[in-house]
Amino acid sequence: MDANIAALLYLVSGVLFILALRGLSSPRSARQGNLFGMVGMGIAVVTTLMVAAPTDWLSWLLIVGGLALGGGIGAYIARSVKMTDMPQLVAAFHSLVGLAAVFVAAAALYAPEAFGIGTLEHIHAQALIEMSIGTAIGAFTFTGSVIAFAKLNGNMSGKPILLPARHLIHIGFGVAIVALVWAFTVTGNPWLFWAITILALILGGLMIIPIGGADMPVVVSMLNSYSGWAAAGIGFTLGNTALIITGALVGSSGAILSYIMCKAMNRSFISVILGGFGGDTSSAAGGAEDDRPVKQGAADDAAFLMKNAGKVIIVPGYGMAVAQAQHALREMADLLKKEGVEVKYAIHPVAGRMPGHMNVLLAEANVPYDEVFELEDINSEFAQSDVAFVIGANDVTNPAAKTDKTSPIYGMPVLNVEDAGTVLFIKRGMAAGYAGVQNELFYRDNTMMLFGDAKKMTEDIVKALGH
Amino acid sequence: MDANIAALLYLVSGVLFILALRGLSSPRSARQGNLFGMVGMGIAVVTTLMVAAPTDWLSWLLIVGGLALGGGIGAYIARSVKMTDMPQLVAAFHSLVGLAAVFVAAAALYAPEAFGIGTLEHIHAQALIEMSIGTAIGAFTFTGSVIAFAKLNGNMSGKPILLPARHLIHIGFGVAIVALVWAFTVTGNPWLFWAITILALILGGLMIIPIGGADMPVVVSMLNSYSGWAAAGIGFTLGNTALIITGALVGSSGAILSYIMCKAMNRSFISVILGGFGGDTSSAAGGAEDDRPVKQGAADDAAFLMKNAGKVIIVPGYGMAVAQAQHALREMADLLKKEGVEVKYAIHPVAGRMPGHMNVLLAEANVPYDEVFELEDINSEFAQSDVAFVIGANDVTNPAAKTDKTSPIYGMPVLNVEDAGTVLFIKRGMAAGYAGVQNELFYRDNTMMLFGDAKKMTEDIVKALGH
Amino acid sequence: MEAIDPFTFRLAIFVLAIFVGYFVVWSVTPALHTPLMSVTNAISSVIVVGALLAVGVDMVNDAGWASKVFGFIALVFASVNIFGGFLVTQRMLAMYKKKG
Amino acid sequence: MEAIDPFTFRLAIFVLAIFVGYFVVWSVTPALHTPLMSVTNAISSVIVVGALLAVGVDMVNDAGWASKVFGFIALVFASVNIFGGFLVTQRMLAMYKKKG
Ligand SMILES: NC(=O)c1ccc[n+]([C@@H]2O[C@H](COP(=O)([O-])OP(=O)(O)OC[C@H]3O[C@@H](n4cnc5c(N)ncnc54)[C@H](OP(=O)(O)O)[C@@H]3O)[C@@H](O)[C@H]2O)c1
Ligand SMILES: NC(=O)c1ccc[n+]([C@@H]2O[C@H](COP(=O)([O-])OP(=O)(O)OC[C@H]3O[C@@H](n4cnc5c(N)ncnc54)[C@H](OP(=O)(O)O)[C@@H]3O)[C@@H](O)[C@H]2O)c1
Repeated sequence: MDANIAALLYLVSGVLFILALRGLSSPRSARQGNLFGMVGMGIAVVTTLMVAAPTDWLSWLLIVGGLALGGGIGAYIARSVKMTDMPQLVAAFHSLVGLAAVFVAAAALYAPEAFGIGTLEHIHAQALIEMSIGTAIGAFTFTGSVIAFAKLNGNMSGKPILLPARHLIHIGFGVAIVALVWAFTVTGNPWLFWAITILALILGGLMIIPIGGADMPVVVSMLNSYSGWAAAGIGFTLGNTALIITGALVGSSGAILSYIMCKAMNRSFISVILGGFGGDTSSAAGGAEDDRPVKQGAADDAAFLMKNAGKVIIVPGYGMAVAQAQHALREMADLLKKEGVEVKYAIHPVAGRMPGHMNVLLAEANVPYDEVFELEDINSEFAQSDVAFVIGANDVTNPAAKTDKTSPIYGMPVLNVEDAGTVLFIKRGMAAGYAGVQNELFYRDNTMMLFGDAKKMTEDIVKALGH
Repeated sequence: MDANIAALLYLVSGVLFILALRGLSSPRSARQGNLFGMVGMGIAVVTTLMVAAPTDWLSWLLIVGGLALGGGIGAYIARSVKMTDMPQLVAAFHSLVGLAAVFVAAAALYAPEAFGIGTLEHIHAQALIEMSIGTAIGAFTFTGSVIAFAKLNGNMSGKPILLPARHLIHIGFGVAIVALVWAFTVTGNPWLFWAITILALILGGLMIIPIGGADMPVVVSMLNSYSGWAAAGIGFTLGNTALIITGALVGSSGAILSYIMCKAMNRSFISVILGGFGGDTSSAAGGAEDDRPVKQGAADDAAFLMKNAGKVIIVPGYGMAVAQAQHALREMADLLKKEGVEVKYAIHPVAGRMPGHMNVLLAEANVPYDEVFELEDINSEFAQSDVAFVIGANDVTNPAAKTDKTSPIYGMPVLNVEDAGTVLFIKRGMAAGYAGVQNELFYRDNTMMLFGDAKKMTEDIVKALGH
Repeated sequence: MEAIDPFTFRLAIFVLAIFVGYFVVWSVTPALHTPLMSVTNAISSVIVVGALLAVGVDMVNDAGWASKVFGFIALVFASVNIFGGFLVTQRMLAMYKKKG
Repeated sequence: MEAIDPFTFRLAIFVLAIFVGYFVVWSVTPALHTPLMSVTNAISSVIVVGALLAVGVDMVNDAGWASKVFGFIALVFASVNIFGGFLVTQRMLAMYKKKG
């Protein structure tokens, strides 16, 4: 195939990827967007196979076999993963992109002719730079994502593990990698390539270990961004427009997404990435509890209150996700709607542990997305509602964010649940949430605490409503 | 200068232009954005002079002279133009860009070596296509903008002038131009170039004449878009990244802006561009008046009402712009604020005759932009305000848009001024607005009409408040 | 692989810039749509680079002269736009003030 | 004018794509941030094109073999991502429904 036509086709696939992301501006266009993404990927693959069609059967066998094997595993995972496990899944997938980048860079090193970047051991300096940057970022992304996966999946404690002098160690590794990249560019020695890769692998682990489990979503998004830059680096090596566009797209979008997350949590991006905050939530909570009395209620009380309400706003949080209470919640809302109660959902931008986390779970439970509102759109409605039903959420309702300048969440926008007639809180005990701060709302007169697992409690309310 | 470095510098200037537009996302960053734009332009000019530095003094003289002459005229116009004349000014400037594109294309035709596109009468076919597209769009933009200018400036009646069979004539011209472009590409004959240019000049006039004066802002934005595509065409001819980026940027942004305008007016883009609606407003109004009684008031009544109000929302419209009442309005608001009244401004997206028109005028009168709100942000506040002060606005308050499916403005979002305690309307008589539909609000009980010129009436209110 | 025609690259640049234009305009606040129109007008006069090339050509023949003259006219028009467009935008933007 | 290095063009493409990425993410509704993360992951596996090139190399020597093996491994990993990423996104998006 003519190189110009190939270049145009790669451009088309890059444009389709842009349209894929663009589609996500609304749930209506999102499915079509995803389709565009698939078509773009198909075009990129087919174009490559036509530009550099292998001539022997072994290569074809490997290609078909590789696609089928990987595709089969991918499809199986996609089908079987639980929606609550999405954060882990994304981390796991990132680790694979990182590893793929490392192996592609290595392949280019050993077969430079196939990539048009020189001959064995005589590779252009520019390609050597791009290649070593690609492998370094790829390797870093790999181990970083593996640690993120382990923390999110609970295979590893979410507690930040703080080594002494860790900043110094990180800087040391960074400097060493830069020096090796320089040496590799000058000499082209393959051993240096592997040295870079190994150091980057170690650094990826070291950098992510000190970051608390609950900060992992920001980290995952950052690693996503890195995997984009790695892809762009390889794209320059291959002179491939699709890779360059996609790499830049993913690189910048991931970075912006982490920024949006940090902003929504009112935290400094730098301090998240340097780690040490957001560890195991239960331990953080310990010291902050106090002995003031709280009004406690049972499922029956909650059912009675909501049945007689005109308007109920449901505020889901991390606890709903852990308890997988979304289906029971939907059932409860259906019963309330049958009683003539107006039901809406209010989603805080950082409710749960991943951006958009609550929306996916509610969608899974068949909650129509036009009943689900973002903070700005619904916050003024609490004042006109009779009940705010807070299920497994905590920080996102904490009024300290509005008033207490010393609070770690000060300045974060919060849902004004206290404006509702009555606030119901479902949680297991008096523990604090992710940020480790006490929520003064628990002690208010118009608050009723419903202690128990979110799913169990909601099911009890459903039962009570049934009578 | 090395061609690669030049290409990089052109890229930098393209990026600076992007940042210039990006800056307009908020008034705070807008000034810096404009600065970026200037720097980008400076880099493009200096780079060009270094890549292809003329060697004779005459060329330098012409360059310096041309820049000084054009720059002087431009600076003078920029200083002296009245803010109410912005729509005309933009149209006038567009016509110049169009003409410049024609002359640059012509220059390339006669000195192809200087542009690296072949030799005299042996120009590459690709360059011939790009060049003829550039000149055709440029010429079209020129006459189109001149007509738009004349209609906006009142040198020409705003009435749509409808020739019989005009669509056929337009299509005929279009086909002829395409045929000539083809012939020019094949033969490279300069006469064909001029024929294309002349036909495009005529077509530009013919296409814009049937469009009503009030639709001109959409037309101006569309012409802006065309001038962008013309620039991009020339950019391909010159192989200049800055021109290609800028052309595409301007081309797509102009098109989107016209689309946004049409959407905000709830009109079909196609029907605007094909013309015939939105003519002289006073004539359109004639038939629609009726004899129901209206409550009329004087400046004193208005002053009394507002002085004793807790909250007043000011709704400016086209009439305020024509009357240049913004300064008097600002004075009135100051006096009210001194009396302890809360004053806000509500701007409908298509108030006035140009997008953002009201904002510029209010800014000119030193109204702080944080007192000025967009429709979505303030519409719910009318219910909590005592007086809605509608000055020279009409269509943007018409509730027919919400209820009357047969109304030409049905579906356009409107400001809910009728929710305020009292609605004051300043206008000269009972005439309809741009869309030519009667406003049922005039006859409501809580409405008071203040007949007179917007500026005069506001000054009278200021006097009354002064006592 | 054979070399890729620069045209292909330029097309890619063109297409991406269209996307940027699309997105950037949606990000502009409606209150600044008038300055947006005047600043896009100003930047589209970057066509001045073509005029500068044309003014600088050698006057070896009639065609060269024609080109120089055309270039000069284009240069003047484009300069009116550049200065006029940026300055009027600056004048407008200078008026947007916050309270106090 | 001399020819321009393709690298320069690629850099322009890269820079513009960064802007597109920047703007496109701001246009994504927060309710779809989770699918956004999974779909960007899927499209970043377009790195598979590199893997395909590597798998297809001739096995003239040890280095060729090494490259083929590395390419195959990369191909498998990238394919997991491609299929897994797009399909899980599709699964998620299929759940977003309107009332009724
Ligand atoms: N969304 C994101 O992208 C993201 C990313 C990183 C960090 N974060 C952070 O995560 C927090 C999210 O706020 P949030 O209000 O959703 O969560 P939260 O503040 O962490 O509170 C969750 C609450 O759920 C309760 N809970 C846990 N398991 C439960 C179960 N099985 N049944 C019932 N209740 C249970 C916990 O109380 P008990 O232990 O008493 O039950 C806890 O107080 C924010 O601080 C945000 O900054 C969010
Ligand atoms: N903004 C844009 O981009 C744009 C572009 C194209 C079209 N439009 C259209 O323009 C309209 C804008 O709505 P609008 O409410 O601002 O204006 P409008 O509906 O055109 O009404 C303006 C009113 O101002 C009055 N008026 C005129 N001169 C006056 C003076 N000197 N003193 C006092 N009053 C005066 C007129 O009534 P009297 O004659 O009785 O005084 C007229 O009813 C919309 O229909 C919109 O679709 C807007």
